[in-house]
Order: sequence, then structure tokens, then C-alpha cells
Amino acid sequence: MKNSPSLDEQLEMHRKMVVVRRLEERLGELHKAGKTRGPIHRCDGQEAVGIGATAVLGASDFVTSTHRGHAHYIGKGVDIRGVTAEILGRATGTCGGRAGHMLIGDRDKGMIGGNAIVGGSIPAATGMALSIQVRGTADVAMCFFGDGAAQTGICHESMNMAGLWKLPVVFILEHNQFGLTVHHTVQSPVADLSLRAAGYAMPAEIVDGNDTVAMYRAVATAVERARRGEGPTLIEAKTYRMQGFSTSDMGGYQSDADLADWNRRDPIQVSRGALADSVSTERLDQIEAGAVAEVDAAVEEALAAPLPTFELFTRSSPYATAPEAV
Amino acid sequence: MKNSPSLDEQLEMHRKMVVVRRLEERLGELHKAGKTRGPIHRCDGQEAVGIGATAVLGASDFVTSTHRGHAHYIGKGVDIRGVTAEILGRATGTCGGRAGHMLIGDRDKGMIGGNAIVGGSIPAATGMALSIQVRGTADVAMCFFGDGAAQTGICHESMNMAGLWKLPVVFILEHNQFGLTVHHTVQSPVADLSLRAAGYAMPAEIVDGNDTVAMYRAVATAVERARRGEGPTLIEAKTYRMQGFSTSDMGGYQSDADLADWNRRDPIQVSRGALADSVSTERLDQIEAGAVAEVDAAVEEALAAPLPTFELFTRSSPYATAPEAV
Amino acid sequence: MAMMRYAEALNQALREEMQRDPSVFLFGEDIGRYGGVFKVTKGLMDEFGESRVRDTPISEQALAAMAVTASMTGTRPVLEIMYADFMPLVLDALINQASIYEYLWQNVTMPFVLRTQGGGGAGAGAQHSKSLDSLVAHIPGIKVVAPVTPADAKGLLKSAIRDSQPVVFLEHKLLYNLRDEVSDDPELLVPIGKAKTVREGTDVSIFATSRMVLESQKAAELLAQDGISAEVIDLRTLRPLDLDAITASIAKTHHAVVVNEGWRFCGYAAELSATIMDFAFDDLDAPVARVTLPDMPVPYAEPLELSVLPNAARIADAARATLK
Amino acid sequence: MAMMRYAEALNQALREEMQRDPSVFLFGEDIGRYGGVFKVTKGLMDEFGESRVRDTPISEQALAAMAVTASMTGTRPVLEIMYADFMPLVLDALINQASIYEYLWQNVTMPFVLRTQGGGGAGAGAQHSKSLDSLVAHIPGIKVVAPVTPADAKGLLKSAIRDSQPVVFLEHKLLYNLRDEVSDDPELLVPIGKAKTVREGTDVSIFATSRMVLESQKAAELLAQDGISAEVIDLRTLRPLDLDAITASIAKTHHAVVVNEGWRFCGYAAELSATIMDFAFDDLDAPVARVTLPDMPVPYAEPLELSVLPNAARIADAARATLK
Ligand SMILES: Cc1ncc(C[n+]2csc(CCOP(=O)(O)OP(=O)(O)O)c2C)c(N)n1
Ligand SMILES: Cc1ncc(C[n+]2csc(CCOP(=O)(O)OP(=O)(O)O)c2C)c(N)n1
Ligand SMILES: [Mg+2]
Ligand SMILES: [Mg+2]
Repeated sequence: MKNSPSLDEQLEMHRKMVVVRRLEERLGELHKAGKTRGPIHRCDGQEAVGIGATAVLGASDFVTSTHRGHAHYIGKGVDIRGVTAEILGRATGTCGGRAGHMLIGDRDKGMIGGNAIVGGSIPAATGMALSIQVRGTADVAMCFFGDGAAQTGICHESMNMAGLWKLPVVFILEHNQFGLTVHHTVQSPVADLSLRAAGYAMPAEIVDGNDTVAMYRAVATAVERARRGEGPTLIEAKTYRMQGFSTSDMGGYQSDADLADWNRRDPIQVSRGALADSVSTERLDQIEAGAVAEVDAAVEEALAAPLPTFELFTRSSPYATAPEAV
Repeated sequence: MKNSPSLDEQLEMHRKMVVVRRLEERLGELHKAGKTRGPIHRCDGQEAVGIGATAVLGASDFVTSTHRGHAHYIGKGVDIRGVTAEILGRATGTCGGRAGHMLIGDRDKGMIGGNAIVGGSIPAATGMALSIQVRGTADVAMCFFGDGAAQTGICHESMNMAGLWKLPVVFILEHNQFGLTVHHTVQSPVADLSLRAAGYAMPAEIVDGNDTVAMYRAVATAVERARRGEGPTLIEAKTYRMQGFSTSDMGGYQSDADLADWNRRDPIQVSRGALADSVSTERLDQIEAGAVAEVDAAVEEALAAPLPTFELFTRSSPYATAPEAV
Repeated sequence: MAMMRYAEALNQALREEMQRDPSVFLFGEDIGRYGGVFKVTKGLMDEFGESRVRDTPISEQALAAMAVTASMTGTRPVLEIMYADFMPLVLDALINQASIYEYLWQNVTMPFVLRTQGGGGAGAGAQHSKSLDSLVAHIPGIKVVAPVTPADAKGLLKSAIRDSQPVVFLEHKLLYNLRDEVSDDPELLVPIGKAKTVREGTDVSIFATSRMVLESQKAAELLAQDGISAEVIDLRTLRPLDLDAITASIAKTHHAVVVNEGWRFCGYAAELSATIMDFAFDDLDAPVARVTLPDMPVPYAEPLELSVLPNAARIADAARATLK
Repeated sequence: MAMMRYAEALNQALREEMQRDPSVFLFGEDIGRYGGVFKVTKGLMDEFGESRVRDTPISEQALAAMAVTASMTGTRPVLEIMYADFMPLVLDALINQASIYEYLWQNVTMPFVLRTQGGGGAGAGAQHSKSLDSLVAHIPGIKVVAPVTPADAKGLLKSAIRDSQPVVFLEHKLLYNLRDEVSDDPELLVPIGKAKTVREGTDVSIFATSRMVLESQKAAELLAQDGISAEVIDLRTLRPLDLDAITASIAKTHHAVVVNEGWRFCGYAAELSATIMDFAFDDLDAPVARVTLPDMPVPYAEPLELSVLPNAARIADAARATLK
């Protein structure tokens, strides 16, 4: 089938999903043990969206993310050790502990970056696509955003310009049914938000967001279109958030039936099923065990790493208010 | 035909269009004579949109307008003498000369009001519709906004909420082909902006914006729907701005062919044509002459009126920064 | 009188005002079914229904603009903006809309309240920890309050809801669990524009709002150990300012420290310093000391965040410096 | 050297920088075919094409956010926001985006310029006449400049475009037609962060930016008639401030007037007053006088608007009052 991932790519996506899942689970435990700081937004159940979409990209492509970015970070190649240490506020984190889990950025990997202003990832990628177009390279920019973020004004403004200027950007709407605790039916009168793409003369596709292979195929088509100068695409990935909004969410509004339903379509199980014909169970178990061990090592390393120490800016800092002030 | 205006209503719309046209022409002359202040946004050629749409409303309905609001003000019943004096910055103006032509508001007439932040009229009417829904009356709110304003984020946010909550609001998109000097094709990749209404589960209709009767019919249907609690409607009125963006516009970007084309469809001539079978030429001439005389009198009166004088606020003013400050 | 948390006091104020006046309604993200991420609106949707307590889409810009015009047309909306960091999204509604109509049109009133919460100390990072007080306090025609006690939270929120002008109501994420006595008299209002002396002193005046009042009180304890008598004034209202309370205290102490959790440059503390310059210069024996966040983003990791937030030690140091 | 209008000087700066550096591009409403509503970008689309000079939809919020990330990824965008009154729409991009990344990520730079114009005097009404300087000057990591002469306009705009940090470039609608000598040396830059003494004096220091420098110069003339020697300092840069220039002047005159066309409360003049309190209190013989717009919307009618705008007479009065 057109744009299908190679077996190696599929296995790598599988491995990365397990990395992310393990990270989320460990963060859940660490939170319960009082070892995390601030709210943490897990993406259990949604891994295939971020991992599948980023698998298509090259090193010089750009990705912008949200408050729920762990799969996007790992998908775009940010080091799991740096990510883990950053989430745990360590000096060894990707951003030295300054940013925290919602704002991880890694310029060298093209992941710039997490964004906890809902909707913020959308103009961010659109602006990068503008830069790509002005400079005339064949790169693309990709943003992830939620069904909640789709209701922000900046989403409309960005998509209109992307469609108008045929910018090389791929919009990945990660439709996990909720914006914070509020169900999508209470946020928008239309269930399939991708129908709005027509208003920007932009093609759109609804994709099973729990299937890395489906994500890969749809995104690959969109990326090719963008690289050819034919403009943006909106991919609406239907998925479900299996955990609370964040570690401080007291829950109570997700139905058991929905949870059970989506649990049956766990993206890691879907991926295992798809690989079953080509790869032995042992090989898959081995890959998964490797992923788990990698995360566990990253967690231990981060917990043992030093906390950052504060240094006040000097007058040469961009934050100085006066050239001579300290 | 359903929701057609009565002959009296049609004549009144005709009269009001002539009032607005005469006002615009006089303002053009006064500007050339150096007797106006700041940029003035004329709506020559677009009168049928504002006059036709507001003709449907009752006194307790609300209207919000733009920087180009003269037809909306007159349509909603604001006194031409107050409007003229306000535009000319007189103490006798609707707002005592404080507001100027872009920001005229008249609470008693339900015109609140002009808004020179592009897009600002849209949430303004939506908020009034929310108030109506919370209070449970059968009023409606109506906003006018341009094809340029349709690209603002706040338009998206407002329409989504209006569709979601089925608010009693009628959105009148006054598509005059330009946002300031920029043609609509350079602002949006879609020509018919009303196709976006589907993204808010909202009905939409494209209407000949140079025909008061067509406007009246479409808006009457929308207003009835809103009063029945069935939610918002988007009316896209196709029209054309026959003058520059404002009195300071140096022009040069509107094609002669387009101007000639739209001139043939001048809304006042369209209206005359529609009335020709039922009303004598003499009667129409008489109505028009009356309208012209009314405006001319308002202009003379305003020019003779005193300029406002400034009084600094006292501590009881809402603008005081300290209860005891002067 | 009853002991209750700051969040509960706010909840009680909302409930009482909604019971009293059917034109009061609430809207905001997650405030309905869930009861608000800080639980301030808990139970209110059940009591008052889905029309008067609305969960909204994530659309701060339009929501704020809608509050303005809903308030002009017969209702008293109370809008919750989840974090003060999102205030930039509502500033057009405040600066270009709410601020102008009372002057331009005069016969309109805009009785709406915009509640939000800001501040650091919870590890929420650079986009969820800011105090942007001066952005809103800069706007003519908008009142701004920031209570620190549960009783003031209740009394000021009730005053804000009954006020005919727009009021921005600033809460603090670290205050919601603070417990204290709160009156159950539904007519007990705390007036907007009146400061409160929370500790009397003679050597130096410390002016603060919101959580910084607590740090200032701790600073006064530290200073007392050194034999320095600090007066702590909880301004409660950022705009309009209680000038009399400020000048009277400085007339007594001749030294002033102004504390604000926001940035220093063009921040709210700058206005306090300039106001004191305007109205109490001759009484000053030393320059007013500003204690604020440094001009930088709020960092995430605990040691970094704690290093930048204004606290009792830094306030006490500043007070000592003015007395040198 | 050539005589040219302020708008032409800006145009020349843009043209030269675009010729020098292909990564510089312009976008904004009506800047292309029409050449900008104040004609600053006239002829540039013809010279540099539609990719590097873009007319945009009316979408300030996204445009500003796009400037931030375009600047992170290899280009130097110059965005025009038509009126400073619309700055609230871009504040999220500045406060929650541009302000934080240099600290959080460190290995990114954000070399973008946001040009806008503000101020009153043209009868443009409450939504098109504001100076909102303090809103942007409050933001860490953003430089803010506001030149008054054509030469400084050119030199500072070129510096801004070459800077690796975000720069907000504040113009004034009443300055565009001001004519003066401008250098045609394409390497002549005016440094950001350096004030300029435009008139030497010994009795009182007047600090201003943008059009208020002209009013301050006129005020100095009025004062000279009374035998008062006023020093006028054009700060040119609002952030980072040239502290040395401020303190040196006050050390000489012992009296200060700070002028800003924006609102008073929490306005830019408050920061100047507080800064002087911080760094020059002992040199002051009288409180710093603030001359600003009153805290109210800018009215439309000429006599009203002229009554509220700060002008030479009010500045001179304030200077005299400090010398009483
Ligand atoms: C502008 C803004 N408004 C509100 C919030 C608070 N908030 C954080 S995440 C969130 C829900 C976002 O929903 P969605 O976009 O669907 O992302 P999801 O959490 O489902 O991944 C909200 C309301 C915010 N961070 N930014
Ligand atoms: C937020 C904002 N951005 C830009 C402007 C400047 N401006 C005033 S009118 C206008 C064009 C509006 O176009 P449209 O909505 O189509 O209205 P029209 O002028 O055609 O009636 C622009 C860009 C503004 N007033 N407000
Ligand atoms: Mg979601
Ligand atoms: Mg238009």
C-alpha cells in the first residue's frame, strides 16, 4: 500500500510507543510517591498518534507540541534520558530543569517544542513553515494539537494562512475526546473537526489514531504534498486519553464503557497484532523489554542526578533591563 | 414570497439608503474641505446590507457594528442628527463628540455599537445573545462584520460558541471584496466564506447584498429561527465598496471594470427598480428629496453646533485610580 | 462564622450572589461538571443549572469580549480564566472594549467580574506561574482586587459582583487551601478600594497584595527579631488604590518596601514606588525598595523557582536596606 | 546625507537590510501592494517579490506567534502591526512565547522585529490612538525602542533587524512626515540601549521618547523664557534602559520630569520614576514629576483630544512645579 512503513520502521515505532508508555507509567508511580513536581500530562493510549506521525519526518523537519508532548518528543528523537531528567527537574534535563515536561525543546532535533498555551503549537509550526517557504528548502513543519485547541482563534488564523499561502505544514489534530475534563460535545457542535479544513481550501483525512501504520500512511502523503509545495493537510487522529487530564485530575467523568472500549484498541496491542505475521513474539518481547529497561535506566539516572542551581543573570543577559544593571 | 417586506417597509428601506448615501457624499465633500477629523469609512454601494438587515429587527434587539457602520446606525434607528454631529465631533453628537464615527453607540436604540477593532463586533453580538439566552427573552443580537474580519481568530471562537449553545445571534458578513486595500483572494483561499458555517453546525446563506428585499427575506428567516431558539445563522452578503477604504485611502487597486460593473447594480437603483411597479416616480423622487434634505439639515446643524469642552474626571469617576485622587 | 478554605469562601460568595440575583451567571473552562480545576465553582452547576453555569470551549479571547457585552445587556457575568498567564488573551477585551464604553457612551454599565489565578510556587512552569498584575492594573475603568484571606476573598468577590464596573479578581494558586474564619452574613461586603493594616509598626511600611502579604507578615516577624518594627499593609485592591492608607503609614515610618510577585520592570511595584514618590516624597527617609520577581521567566525545577519568587527573607533584607 | 521623511528613513532601513541579508522578510496587513497605510514599505514588494514582502489576512495573534518561530528557524521577520492599539492581540506571542525560550532552551535565538505605531493627535478615536508602551516594556527578553528623528529611526531599525533578540519598534503616526537629514551609509547603526541628550541644561532633566521628545524640547524653550535651564534626554530605547544617562543627568540637575504619552497608572512613566527612586534618590531635590495621558480613553473631538495629550505646556508646568 502506498506510503506504508518498512518493517524496520514499524518495529521502531513499536519500540518508541513502549518507551513512551513505560515513561508514562513510571511518571504515574513517581507522582504517587511524591517525586514529581507540578501537573504531568500523560498520553497513555494516544502514543500511536505522535509516534506514527513523527516517524515520517527527517532530522531537519520541525515539530511543535503541546502540554501533552511525551510521544512527540520521543518520536522526534529527543533523548529519553534528557526528557526524563527534565520532567524530574534535574540539571541533566534537556533544558537543565528550567522548562519542565510541558516545555521541552531540543533545537538540534527540530523539536521546538512543547507549548502549554493551548493552541500555541499551531501558529508555531505555521511560522516555521513560513520560514521554510521563504528560505526555499524542502523541509516541513508539523504541529500536534488537541480537540480542545481546535476551538481557539489562533487555530483559525493559522490554518487560513497556511491554506492561503500553501505552507508546508502538517496539522495533526489529536482528537482524544476531551479538552481537560470537558467532553468534545460540550466544546464544539461538530464531532469531526476536520470538516473545517474545507474552509481553508485544505485537504483533510480522518485517521485511526490508535494505529501507527494508518498514521504513518496518512502523514506520509501529507508530508509529500507539503514538500512538493502543494500546501498543508489536516489529519484528524481519533484516539482516547486513557488517564486523567493530568496527575492532578480527580477524574469521574470518563465512562467505564468508553475506557473498556478503547482499552481493547490499545495502540501497542494494535501494533503487536499488525506485526504478528512478520515478527516473532520473542523478538517483540525482546524489543519491548529493551524499551522498558531503557526507560527504567533513564528514571534511575535522573533520580540520582543533581538538581540545578540558580544563577542570577548578568548584564549581558537578554533579560537585563538596563545594559549596566546587574 | 415568505418574509417579504411590506411596501411601507420597502419604502422606508429605500429612504434610509438615500439618507446614508447622502451622508456619505456630504462627508466626502466635508473631508475635501478639511472639515472632518480622522479617517472616515464610507459605505457607498453597501447600503442595502445594513439597511435591509436591520429593517427586520425590533427596538429591543441588539446590533453591533464595525468601523464602517453608518448604514447600521441609521438602520437601527439612531438619529441622523446625532450621528452627523458625532462624526463632526460636536457636543451635540450621539456621544458628545467623545466617540467619533467608528464608535457610535446608542443604548436606547439597541445599537451598541460601532467597533473599530476588526472582528470586535462578532463576540460583542455573541455575548449579547448569551445574555438574551440566560435571561430568556425572545430578542436577537445581530452583528455586522467584513470579509477581512472573517479571518480573525475571535470570529472562529464566537461562531463556535454560537453554534454550540444555539445562541440567538445573526451574523451578517458584509463581503465587500476588500479588507482595507487587500483583495479577498489575498486574505483567504476560499471565496465564499459562508462555507465555514458548516464547521459550526450553523445554517448559512449567500445573499445579494445590493438588494434590500433579498437581504430582508434572508435575515427575517434567520431572525425567526433565532427567536425560536434554534440558534445562529450566517448571512454572507455579496457587495462592493464603491469608495476607498477610508477618506485617507489613496486608491489605485480597484479595477475600473469592477467599479463599472457594481455601479450598474447600485443598491439604490436596484431598490428603485423593485419599487417601480408599485410606486410612482414622483413619490420616489419626493422620498429621496426628503432624505437628502434631512441629511443636509443635519449637516448644517452639526456644523453650527458647539465643540465639546473637556472636563477632567473627579474621584467619583470610574476612571479614577484612587478613591481620593483627583 | 465558620472555618473554611479560601476556595470554599469564593464558592460561597458565588452561591450567595447567584441566589440573590438571577442575572448573575458563571462561565469558563471546566467550571461546570468538574467544578473548576481549583474547585471554586464546585456544585454550582447542580444548583443553578447549565444555563447559568457554563462549561466553555477554550476560547479566552471571545469569552472575555462576550462578558463585556453580556454585562451591558442585563446580566452580571462572572468569567473564570484558568490561569493569569492567559490574561494576554483577554487584554483586547479589557483595553479596547471594557475600558472605553463607560466614557464614550456613558449610559452603559459593565458589571462583570473576571476571576483568574496566578503566581508561582507550584512547579507549573513558565506559562502557568506568572503574576501579570500590572497589565490589568494599567487599564482605565477596570478595578483590580487581590485578596489574601478567605474572609476578604468572600467579601470582595461579593462586592465585585455587585459593582457596576468591570472587576478583575486575582486569586493565587497557593492560597486556595488556606483556612480561616469567614462570616456567613450574606450582606457582609468588603469594600473595593480599602487597604487593611495587618500588622502595626513604626520603622518601615511594607505594602503587598495576595500571597505576598503572607510573606510580608513573615518578614515582619524576622525583622522583629532584629528589633525592627514593620507595619504590613494588605492593599487588597490594586486599583483604585487606597492612597490614604499608604501615605498615613509612610508619614509614620518614613520607610517603605513594596512587594509584588510579578516582574520588576514596568511592574505593579513600580507604580507603588512612583505613587509614593508622588504623594509621600517629603516623608521618605530612604528610597522605596521594590521586591519582585526578577525580570525572567519562572523556572520549573524547585530550587530554581524558589530562588526567583519573592519571599520573607528578601522582603526583610529590603526593609533592612532601607533602614541603613 | 539626504533630507527625508521619517517614513522614508524607515523604508530605506528595510530596503538596505533586505538587500544585505536574504533572510530578512516582511509581513503585515496592507504592506505589500499598497505599501503600508503609512507608506513605510512602499516599493518593497516590487523590489523583493511576494514571498519576502507579504500582505496578510487580519490575524494579528497568529502573525506575531509566527514571527517568533520563523525567527527561530533561519529567517529574520519584520512584522508590521498597523496600530499599537492592537498590541493586546500579540501579547500572548510576546509574553508566553518570545519571552521564555531564550531562557528555557538557550540554544535558540529570535531575531524578529515587530514594528507598530501608536499615539494620539490624529482624531483616530479611542481604539486607534493609544500608546501602550508599558505593556511591552514589561516583558523580559524583549527590547523596545521608540526613535523620534528620521536618522534614529533608520539607525535603530537596522540595529533591531540585526539584533538576535526580539525587538518591538514603536513609531508614532504624527512623526511619519517629519523631515530631517539621514545618513546613507548602510553600515551606520544606532545602538539599542543608548540615550541621547538633545538639549543640555542644569536645572531640571526631562526624559522622554518618541513624539514626546519634541514636546519636551518645546517645553525647554518655554522654560528658557523663564530663565530655567532644562536638559532634555531622548531615551530612544525603552528597554534596556540607559541608566547611566539618567543618573548622570539627575546628578547635575537634581530635578526630573518623566514624560510618556501612555496612561499614568502602571505606565512607562511609573517605571522611570521608580528607576530614578532606585538609582538617584539621594540626588533628587524634589519628587520626580510624571507627565502622561490621564487614565481614560483617548477622545475623538479635537478639543477633547488636545486636552488629554501630554504637551509642552504641561511638561513645562511639571518642571516648574518640581523647582518650587
Ligand atoms: C490558552 C489556554 N487556555 C486554557 C488552558 C488550560 N488547559 C490546559 S490543557 C487544556 C485542555 C486542552 O485540550 P486539548 O487541546 O484537547 O488537549 P488534551 O489535553 O486533550 O491533550 C486546557 C483547557 C491553557 N493551558 N491554555
Ligand atoms: C484588529 C485590527 N487589525 C487591523 C485593523 C486595521 N483595519 C481597519 S479596517 C481593516 C479592514 C477590514 O476589512 P473588512 O473586515 O473586510 O471590513 P471593510 O473595511 O471591508 O468594511 C483593517 C485591516 C483594525 N482596525 N483592527
Ligand atoms: Mg483533547
Ligand atoms: Mg471588506
